Amino acid sequence: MTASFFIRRIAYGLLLMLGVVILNFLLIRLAPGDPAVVIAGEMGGIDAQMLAAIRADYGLDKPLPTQLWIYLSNVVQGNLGESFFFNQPVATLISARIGPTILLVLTAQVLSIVIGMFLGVIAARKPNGPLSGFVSVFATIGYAVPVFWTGIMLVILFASVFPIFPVEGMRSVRLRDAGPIAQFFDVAHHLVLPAFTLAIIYLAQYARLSRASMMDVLGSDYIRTARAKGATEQSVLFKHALRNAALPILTVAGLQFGNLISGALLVETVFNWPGMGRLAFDSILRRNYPTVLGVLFFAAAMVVAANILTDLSYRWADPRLRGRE
Amino acid sequence: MSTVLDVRDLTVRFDLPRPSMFAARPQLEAVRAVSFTLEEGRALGLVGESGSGKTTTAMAAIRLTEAAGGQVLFDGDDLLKLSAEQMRLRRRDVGLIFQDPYSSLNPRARVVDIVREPLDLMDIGTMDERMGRVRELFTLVGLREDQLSLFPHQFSGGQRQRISIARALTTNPKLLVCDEPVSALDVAIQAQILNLLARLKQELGLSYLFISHDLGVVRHVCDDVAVMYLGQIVEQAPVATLFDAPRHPYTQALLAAAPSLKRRKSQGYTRAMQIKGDPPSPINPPKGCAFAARCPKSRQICTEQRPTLQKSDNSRVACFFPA
Amino acid sequence: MTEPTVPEPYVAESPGREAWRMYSRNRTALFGLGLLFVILAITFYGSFFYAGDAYDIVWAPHEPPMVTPEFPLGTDYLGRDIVTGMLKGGGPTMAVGAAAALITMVIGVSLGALAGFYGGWIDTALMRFTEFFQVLPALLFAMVLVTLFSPSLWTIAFAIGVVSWPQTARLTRAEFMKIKELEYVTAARAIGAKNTRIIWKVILPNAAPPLIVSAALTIGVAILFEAGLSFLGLGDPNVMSWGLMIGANRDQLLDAWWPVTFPGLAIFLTVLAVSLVGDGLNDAFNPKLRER
Amino acid sequence: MSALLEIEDLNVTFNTRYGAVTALDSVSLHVNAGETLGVVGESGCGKSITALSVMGLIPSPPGRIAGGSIRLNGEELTTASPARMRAIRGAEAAMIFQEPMTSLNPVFTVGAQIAEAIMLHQKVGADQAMRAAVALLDRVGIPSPDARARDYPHQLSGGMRQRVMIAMAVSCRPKMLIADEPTTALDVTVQAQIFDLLNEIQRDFGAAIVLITHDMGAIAEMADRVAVMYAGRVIEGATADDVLDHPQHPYARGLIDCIPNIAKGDAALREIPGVVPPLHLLGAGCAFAARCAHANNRCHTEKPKLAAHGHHPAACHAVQEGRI
Repeated sequence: MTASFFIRRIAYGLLLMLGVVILNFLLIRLAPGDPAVVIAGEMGGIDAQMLAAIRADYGLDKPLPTQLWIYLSNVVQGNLGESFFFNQPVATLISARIGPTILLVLTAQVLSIVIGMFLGVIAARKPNGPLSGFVSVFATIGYAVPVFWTGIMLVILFASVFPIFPVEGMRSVRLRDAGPIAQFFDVAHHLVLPAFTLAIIYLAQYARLSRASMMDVLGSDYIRTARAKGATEQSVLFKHALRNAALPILTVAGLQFGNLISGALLVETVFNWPGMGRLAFDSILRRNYPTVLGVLFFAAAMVVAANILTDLSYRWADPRLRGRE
Repeated sequence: MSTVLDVRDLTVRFDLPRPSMFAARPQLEAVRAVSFTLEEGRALGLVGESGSGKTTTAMAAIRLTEAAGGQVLFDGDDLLKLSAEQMRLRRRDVGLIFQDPYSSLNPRARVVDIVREPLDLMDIGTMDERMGRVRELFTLVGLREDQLSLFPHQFSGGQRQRISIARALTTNPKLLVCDEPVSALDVAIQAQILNLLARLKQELGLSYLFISHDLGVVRHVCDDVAVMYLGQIVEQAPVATLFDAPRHPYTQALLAAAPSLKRRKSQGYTRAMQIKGDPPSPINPPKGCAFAARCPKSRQICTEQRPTLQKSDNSRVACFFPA
Repeated sequence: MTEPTVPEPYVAESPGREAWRMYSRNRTALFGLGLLFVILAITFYGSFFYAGDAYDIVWAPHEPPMVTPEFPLGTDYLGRDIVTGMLKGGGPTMAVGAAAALITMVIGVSLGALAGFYGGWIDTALMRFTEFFQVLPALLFAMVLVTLFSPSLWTIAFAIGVVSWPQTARLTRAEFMKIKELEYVTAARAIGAKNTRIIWKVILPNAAPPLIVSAALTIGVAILFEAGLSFLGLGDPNVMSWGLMIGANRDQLLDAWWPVTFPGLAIFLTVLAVSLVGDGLNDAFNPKLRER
Repeated sequence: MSALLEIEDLNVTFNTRYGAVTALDSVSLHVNAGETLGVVGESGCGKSITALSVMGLIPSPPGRIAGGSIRLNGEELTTASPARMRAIRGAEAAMIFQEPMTSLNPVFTVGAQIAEAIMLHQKVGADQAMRAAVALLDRVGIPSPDARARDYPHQLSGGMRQRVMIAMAVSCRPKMLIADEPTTALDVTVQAQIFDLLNEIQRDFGAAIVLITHDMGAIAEMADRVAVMYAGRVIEGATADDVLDHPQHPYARGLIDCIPNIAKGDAALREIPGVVPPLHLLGAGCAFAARCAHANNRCHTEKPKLAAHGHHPAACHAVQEGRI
């Protein structure tokens, strides 16, 4: 049952990705101006010969369906186009930068869920206590602060006032030839500020959400049943309530993943983190569309993968869903 | 005495989610070829446990649930064959009262508008006439005119049910469909509403299709009773006959299960008839009699063939071995 | 025989009035509303008093705040006055936010209502469409749209609307699906109401509270979006906005903290005000809290 | 012989937006070992609060036991430590609830939930507890208990779930079982099964049962003695036969006469006019006075005490003055 669910879920994911490719194609066609120029990128140093080559490559003289077909078959073969500025295939360009983005996004996700739920659960025990108040205030503030501005404030703070964390890049130049352990700690050291900046918004939201969800669960009939059979407070809280309270967090975490990637884009720009976000930013400034659309493609793929994982973990956590398709 | 409602072979199916991507969409037969008639001025009770299809039957009969087959003759027309607009206009002749007094009134509308709305929708009378009718109805169901402009949440459960009744009567319908009208109310309030319904039936000559799981309520309100089990009528009879001499084993079990003030623990009361288990799932109904698996009288034929309703005198029963 | 109701409120309090009564009891929510009015008043009237152009170079670059009385918040890397920028930049920021929220609500509520009310294949098709849009990281997609169609206030508002409607659609759909099962909807059908009437007059008013809350929060999100786009250099280059100020000055942020700090603070306070109002509305509409 | 459970002058208050309201007002009850006490009344009369007070499960805040005593087997519960209450709950006093659909934790198997109750009070291993759980499922009449123990609550019908709740409640052989409207959410044939099961359990385990219900019919079939509650007070208490055949308090009379009975037909039902007053609007007098045909000035100003006068104890001035 679950295996077939998994297969169907992946098939659906691939369908969504096909949609993204078609959307990319449509965006190029819909953009004002000559699609060949759009593909080449305005800063790509275009000449007539190059444009002609692009027209031939993408079949731009052929009817639209044929063009779509050519575009699709290119993508299926892993060809997302050429970045004329970097003089590299877009796929190569992105694959070099997707790792740091995944590292940043996953670290932020784990941080925000773990710390957020911890705060929320503790706050739920005393709905009118000081921690509950703090969680609400923190969540409201975390929601309202622009993520890039938090990053900038942290850069100012840690660059000049407390220079204990690096505010730029992912690795130190002087450790380029160091051993793997030193490198690991170096990356972790660089990761602190970007990951924290990104995590803080979601951390606040998860804290508030898990507080609400926990309070909801603590008022439910089966918690009363657990108490009626003499369960201890710890068991009530962490065994009976937590797993049920985590379900809405899981849902939201899945839905937020796209926003997390959006946030990563801004954070990477602020901290010069060498990921897809920086690439997208650089490419957009140079009007380098194939790269930008390639980033959109890969980012969408990450969201699709995250959604599949969310669905699977949800089915694991909630037995009520297991029998269903 | 003329027939108000004549339901023939009414069938309702619901689509269920597909078990896998390529499987056929399974269907649940909630109502299976149900037939009954309702005479003018009488109240027919549909009795059964949850999942027996009693509400679905009534809703399909007045086209609030889509029927998969059958006929519903009402005033010379087959309701199931009317166009959507014809059906909409016909709704003035059928009133409907719901179970839950808290969710059956739009919380964002004033009660005066709620009770007047049927006249607005059917475009009956002038605004003054409509308001006059609303005041008249308020008095009829025991509400006061100074409550007209209040919102539903400002009323108690019993009063809300009175508002529902007023709304159902606004367009002078011949037929009132009552879907468990008192089961959400406290017993003391139940009595108020049941007495009101009894009075209205007599004063206005209404016919009721009355759905309830409570045998006591049905005995009090209805003239005839149809007992439903798994989407079918298993027994139908005038109320006294059914309660005093039930013939279907399921009817007997229902009567044995219903608590009564006369059965006392102090007198060493033990239940005459105890049936086991839960009703079978309507998704895969058994081949034979639906009640066979729980029936103390079940024999081989009961699991192999489905009994049909057999008429005798003015009652019907679907059982191979009726009492 | 009539029942005396207890307690008997003979005054009919309409749901809207009741919501306001609940809202006005909530101090944080009132604070948010006040803050919002103050911000609106300052940006609206302030731009009259500060007649200058936010793009004008008026002083030496990187003048720190509280040094020269004419420039209480200092100047930026080109020597433009930050107060002027803040006053002139607020309007466009909020206008784009409001316009984008409007677009979001219109698309989201219509699609969600259709899907939730009709169900069946309409629902399936619309939800697939919604899921597709949710797969695209919103900011990235908005960036693509804005670059392809060249940045202006309108394209930005449009892009933000196009990328943020799915959540509203889901919420609307969920509300519609929940409400359409309630008995008062069946009651409306039973007295002969048509679908359009049921959608507009019965379900939508009852679904309104969460949608109003979501609209308030969407304005906040849209303002953050606009700021993010402007910060990335994708704002309307001809219109000063808070995000633009941060983006323009961020390369020099280690030399001068003030040109990036104050506009960010303004964005923060605006979004804070809007979301406090949203939270307040949420509590005001919540029947559970009403009984306390 | 002293009673198994004795509740004396119990007062429970709740903080609401109307200030502190009295949910229970000098409630006194007793339950003897092995008998069934029916507690009957309309919704909001304080039946469930009484039960939750005994179990120490009053949601606090906003609720609070403001006075009185609850003694189980002579042990005072209102002052017992939380650890002591945990040891009592599930072992000496157990409870089953109205909604079998929501009373079981959806993410654990029913076997695990019963086994947990066993392990909380008995020094047994997980395997042994699970075997005991399966035996209990068998005892409460669940077919193929081995397989059902591995099911999650949503896979069982309402009646099965209530059987699981009963199995869990009796897992440590409590002396007292509180059943709070255990069949309200169930169909009538299933309700009959559950009632019969409760009676069997009582015979086999010797437990005293407190059955909370709004259904006078259930009282007739199940209860040895009855306490009728109204607006947070016990207004009448006696054997089931006495109350059913000779109700004293006008409310109790009304409650019995307003029930449409399967055994009788056409007669118009007796109505009790009006509704139960909300607790924050209770005045100084009898809470039922406003709905009562026999109320006089004294009824509106002075609360009647539960005192024997005539047939059996009822809290009514009119009865005590011999006016009815």
